[in-house]
Amino acid sequence: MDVAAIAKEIKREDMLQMYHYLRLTRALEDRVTALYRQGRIVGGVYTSHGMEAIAVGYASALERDDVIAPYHRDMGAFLIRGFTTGEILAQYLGKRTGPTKGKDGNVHMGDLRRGVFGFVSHLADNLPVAAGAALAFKMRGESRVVFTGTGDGGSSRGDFHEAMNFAAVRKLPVVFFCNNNQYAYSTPLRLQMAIPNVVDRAKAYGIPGEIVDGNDVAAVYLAAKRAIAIAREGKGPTFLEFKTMRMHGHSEHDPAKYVPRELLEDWKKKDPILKAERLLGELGYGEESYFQRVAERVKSEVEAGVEFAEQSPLPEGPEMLEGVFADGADSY
Amino acid sequence: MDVAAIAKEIKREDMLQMYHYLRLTRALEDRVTALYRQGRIVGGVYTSHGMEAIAVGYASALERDDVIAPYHRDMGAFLIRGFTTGEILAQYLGKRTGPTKGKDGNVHMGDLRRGVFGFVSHLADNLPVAAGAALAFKMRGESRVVFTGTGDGGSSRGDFHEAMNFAAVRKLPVVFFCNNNQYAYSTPLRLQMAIPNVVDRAKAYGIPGEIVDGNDVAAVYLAAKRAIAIAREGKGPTFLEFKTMRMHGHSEHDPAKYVPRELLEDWKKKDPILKAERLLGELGYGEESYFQRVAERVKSEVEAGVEFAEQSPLPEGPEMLEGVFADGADSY
Amino acid sequence: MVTTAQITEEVSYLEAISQALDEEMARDERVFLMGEDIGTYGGAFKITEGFLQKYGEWRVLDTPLAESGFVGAAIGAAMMGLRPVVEMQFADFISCAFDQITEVAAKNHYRWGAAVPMVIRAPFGGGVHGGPFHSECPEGWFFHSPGLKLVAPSTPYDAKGLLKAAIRDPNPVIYFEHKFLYRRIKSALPKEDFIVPLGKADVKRVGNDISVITYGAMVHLALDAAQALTKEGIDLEVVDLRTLIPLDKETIYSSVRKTSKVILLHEDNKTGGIGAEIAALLAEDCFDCLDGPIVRIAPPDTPVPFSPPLEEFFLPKASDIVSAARKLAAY
Amino acid sequence: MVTTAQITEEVSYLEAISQALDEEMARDERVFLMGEDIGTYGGAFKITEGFLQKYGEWRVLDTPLAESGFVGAAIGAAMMGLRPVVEMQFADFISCAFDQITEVAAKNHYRWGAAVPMVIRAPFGGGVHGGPFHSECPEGWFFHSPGLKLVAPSTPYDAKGLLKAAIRDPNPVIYFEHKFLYRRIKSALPKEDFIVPLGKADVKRVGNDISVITYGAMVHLALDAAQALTKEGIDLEVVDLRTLIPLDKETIYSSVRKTSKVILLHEDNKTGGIGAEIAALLAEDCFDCLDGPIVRIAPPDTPVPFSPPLEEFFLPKASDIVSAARKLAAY
Ligand SMILES: Cc1ncc(C[n+]2csc(CCOP(=O)(O)OP(=O)(O)O)c2C)c(N)n1
Ligand SMILES: Cc1ncc(C[n+]2csc(CCOP(=O)(O)OP(=O)(O)O)c2C)c(N)n1
Ligand SMILES: [Mg+2]
Ligand SMILES: [Mg+2]
Repeated sequence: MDVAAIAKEIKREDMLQMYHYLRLTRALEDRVTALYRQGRIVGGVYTSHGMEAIAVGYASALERDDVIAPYHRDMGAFLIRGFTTGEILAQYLGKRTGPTKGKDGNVHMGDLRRGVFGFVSHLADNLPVAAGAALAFKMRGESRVVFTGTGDGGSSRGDFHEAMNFAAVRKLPVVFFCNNNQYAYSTPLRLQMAIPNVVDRAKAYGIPGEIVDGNDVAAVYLAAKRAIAIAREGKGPTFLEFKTMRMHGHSEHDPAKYVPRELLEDWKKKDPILKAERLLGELGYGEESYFQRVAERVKSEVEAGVEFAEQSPLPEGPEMLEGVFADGADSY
Repeated sequence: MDVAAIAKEIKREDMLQMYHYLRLTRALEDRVTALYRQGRIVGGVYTSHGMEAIAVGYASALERDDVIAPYHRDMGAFLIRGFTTGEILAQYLGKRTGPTKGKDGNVHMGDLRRGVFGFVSHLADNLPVAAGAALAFKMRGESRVVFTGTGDGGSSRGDFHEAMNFAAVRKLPVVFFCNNNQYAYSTPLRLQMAIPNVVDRAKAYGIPGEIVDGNDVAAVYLAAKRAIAIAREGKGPTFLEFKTMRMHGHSEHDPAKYVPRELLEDWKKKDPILKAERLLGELGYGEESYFQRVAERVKSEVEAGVEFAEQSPLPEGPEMLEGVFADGADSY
Repeated sequence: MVTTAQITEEVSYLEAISQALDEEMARDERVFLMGEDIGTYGGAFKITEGFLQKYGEWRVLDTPLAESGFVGAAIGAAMMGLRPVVEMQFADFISCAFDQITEVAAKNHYRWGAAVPMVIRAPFGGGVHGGPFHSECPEGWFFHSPGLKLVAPSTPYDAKGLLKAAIRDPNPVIYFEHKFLYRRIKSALPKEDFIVPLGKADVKRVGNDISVITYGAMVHLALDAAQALTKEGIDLEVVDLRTLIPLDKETIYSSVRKTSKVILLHEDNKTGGIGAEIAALLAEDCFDCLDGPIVRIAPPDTPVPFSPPLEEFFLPKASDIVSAARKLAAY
Repeated sequence: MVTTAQITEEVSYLEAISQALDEEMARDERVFLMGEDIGTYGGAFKITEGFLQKYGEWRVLDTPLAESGFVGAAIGAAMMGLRPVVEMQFADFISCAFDQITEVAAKNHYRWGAAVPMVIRAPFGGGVHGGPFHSECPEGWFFHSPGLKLVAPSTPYDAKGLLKAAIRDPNPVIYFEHKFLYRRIKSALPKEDFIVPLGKADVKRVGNDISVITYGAMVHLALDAAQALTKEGIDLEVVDLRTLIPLDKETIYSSVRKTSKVILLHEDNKTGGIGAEIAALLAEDCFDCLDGPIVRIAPPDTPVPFSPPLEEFFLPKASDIVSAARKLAAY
């Protein structure tokens, strides 16, 4: 896609804001990784390093009352929905001030008031749930949309199939994506599926599919916009395959020796932040000094978060007894 | 397909034998239905009425040491594998002489020694199991094949997805079929899937698919032969969609008022036995008097079965305690 | 039990369920139904007959054959403010949705605070020659899954009142309706709106000698046994749990404190069944008031067999309760 | 426990599991492994490290991310004469294969006579800050599913011997291996082939006053508590169930007949846990020999919380056993 077209289709402020969130995601996750290496994080760390453009792109394309049921490398989506760096770091540190109050860890956070569903470890489990949220919107005649997805690995699960099929039959306003980062933990695509592209799965449901450069935030944003528009018009789900590469190990303890180094070298050149900076330059929206300013801004945002999280109290033991049952039901 | 080609590709005795099994299936199931109406059957009755060509065709195309993991309207497969009418009727009457000794009912029978897996009610559950049997054959370098399937309804289940995908990735010697009889219980295809043909699901796994006239026993047989050959050559699974129509209710208690009468009238003309007789006539293999002789033969086979079953003892209560655990493991 | 003046004509257990659904759908437009064949066909047991015509295909949603998918969808819809009531065609198929129920629905509120107000209707139980896949009592699994509420009515009154309460509850509730009772029991119901609150057991027969603690179809077996034992002067108290989670310990304990002897009766397999939990609670909390061993009556640890003599042997019988009661009385 | 002269160097619980797999694969070519990331990566916990190189990609099969699919495939392969050992990456994900395990594997032999000789390895349990989805103890569900055998070793010796026995058993066996123990306990093992037969509990500490009946990681907690209580003159007997199904009632009963007092201890949620069943068995079969209430120590009915203070509060502690034992001793 050429720069002129992008200039026409994406507002300057949106482009700049996406760049901000790319940098913020990177800075936050890098900081989490550093804390992990220092042994200060409780539990595992799964990052979106090198894949930040996906969540940043799609979450930017949604309206405020649309709903996100994120997958496990969608940090950008939380940030865009207003989860602060402090809250998120508190979550990683098991603090009471995290979105789950210490009940759950890392990316397993959600908040109905901000329209983000809590991630469920069991991969693809949130896809039927997302379809159900879309069903509610359709039944009530609201023009809201749900965005959800899974990894290449998660696309092998039965719930993926049941969700996509149900959404297709009822033409629900939901967009499914796949973050195809070439690996499920250590398992390469060839041991996961016998198709060249995950998007081929969409044919089983009769829904449109599209392959998108997952490292190009503008491409992600525009593809998401198109799919969201289709959904909002009542024309049903779309499946977007975001091609990308997992640049870190599966989680931060994993050196990922099973990934060929050349593959990583190749993809390093396609880093989403580099790409975005190139694009911003071409659009005339910003250059090196601007990028530096953003880098500094997000750095201080992250450091403020670290301070907040570290100063936050841990929960007290008996708090774990609370909340098994609800007294009343909010909704979004 | 023209008659000359069929004459070349299907042996006369095979054609005649398939005709025999079509008639036997029909006669047996009609008798079960009659017994059901008289209140003499224990539990429900699901028939393959009008769809007999599918099981008869595919089971005839298999070799003796291939394995069948049938779906719930595959009576012909049991008969071809040597389940006698007596055993089968004993199963429907809950007798000790049925294949499950009264532990389970109706089509929920199986026998490892005869290479037929017991049907599991939970639809599509047997698909991963079938893939696993094929995995065993592949691992041991045996040239055996597994044949399994489900209904249009069952194709919506997650296990369908997981089984097909796994079999495709490992190029397992298994053939999957779908009996597309237009309805899952009362649910028409349009509420089950947003694709014109169930075979479109095969595209999600990268395996070849074919649409076959499920009421034409020769077509079923030849398609099955092709798919089996592919599997046996180590080239992996195939998906066959057998188009047909459920001519009775979902089970014999169901008047199926939700099915348009014209649809049934249309399909009645395509009855698999009529079709087979027309073909036999064209092939010069038999005519009316021969058909009558077969009808009489299968009738007496069925009546002998009824007598056997009725004279068989019911199990004694305490027998229900036996068999939860195995002492040793046979295999096929 | 029925304390109101306004009484309808006799209503079956099945009709009571149907009425509860109908009234809740009329009362609250957020309530909708999902499941296989519940629309045009009216459900395998005809509980939702006529609902499609009345409420339309978006409130009576025939789904593809995909239990995990539609239970998951119910969770999502519930979080968005709707009140889904999902039907399992048979309780047995709930295994296909197990992951969504235990990992998503049950843990959602605990993990991140979003309530999941939904009901799963599960027609369960044997005695209908359904065999291993159409007779199961799956409540034991979910009894051990924190975050779910479980209900299992034994009468039309409870069936109606508990379903309404379940629909109004902000949590995921599994509603076990016993297939054997559908058309076999009837009673008159109040005309006006009523609920039976979750978490309250009901003493279906007051007695002094032995407490039989049970639920579902077995309640009627216990009442039969109690009847039979009157001539022997053994006076059974029959406690119908009605709600399995949260368990009404108070009613259980006060019955046992009175009688000092207990029979735990259920149709679900014995090992790891709900009777085990109640025995454990009593053996810890009411140890001093027990005057005899805690007796469990439940089927052996096998699938539900198909053939009538096998199934009869499998299921608890009134005579089992009678002989256990005699022994306990003599203890 | 180890009675042989030939002893290896100290082996961790994790290495014991690894050895069992390796030896069984070498001994019996029908044995093969399936699971996510068990090949190239050697498994999330590195139990099968090096196996791919040694046995090739058809005996160490990396699967797609599809638990129901590969458990189902294991069932089919088992029926065809192979001996699959399936790895859940975490026991928590077993919910995704629940239907295949309970409806197909467990009921197959009962329904139509085909044995399903397979093992599912399930790394379970908390104490590792895994949170609600990486710390579960799912054994309670399967304890209530007739047709399955369940195993949960607490030592390297049992881990190795039970896994070998499980692989050689003609039934579906779920093997619960406790993540917390993987690298935390070591012991010397016999050099020659040995098994620990399924169905036999083991008295890990002989004592006279109170029986603590437990399994898995909690065995070590019980031993710690026993140690602490010696100075108070309270003598705990620690019974390690090792096999959960079939349950070794004989060993349980004979311990309780000796001590007359019981603590049931497990890490799985309290309500409907295995402790409930044992309490019920004792309250029925050993009622007369009980000299005090049957005490259960188990986590409350919540998911496993993530944050360290919350998880610590959730998990049973040695001090819980100590105080329960004191009370019981004084009873
Ligand atoms: C049902 C289930 N099985 C196993 C796991 C363990 N697990 C966590 S992430 C992962 C790999 C996921 O791969 P993919 O879906 O491609 O996402 P990626 O991590 O590559 O972004 C696995 C196997 C899980 N979370 N859920
Ligand atoms: C998992 C599961 N859910 C529900 C059912 C109940 N049920 C039995 S057959 C059937 C319809 C099956 O439709 P289809 O697969 O098209 O096969 P058909 O009966 O039309 O041949 C249903 C819903 C079941 N057996 N399994
Ligand atoms: Mg991936
Ligand atoms: Mg059909």
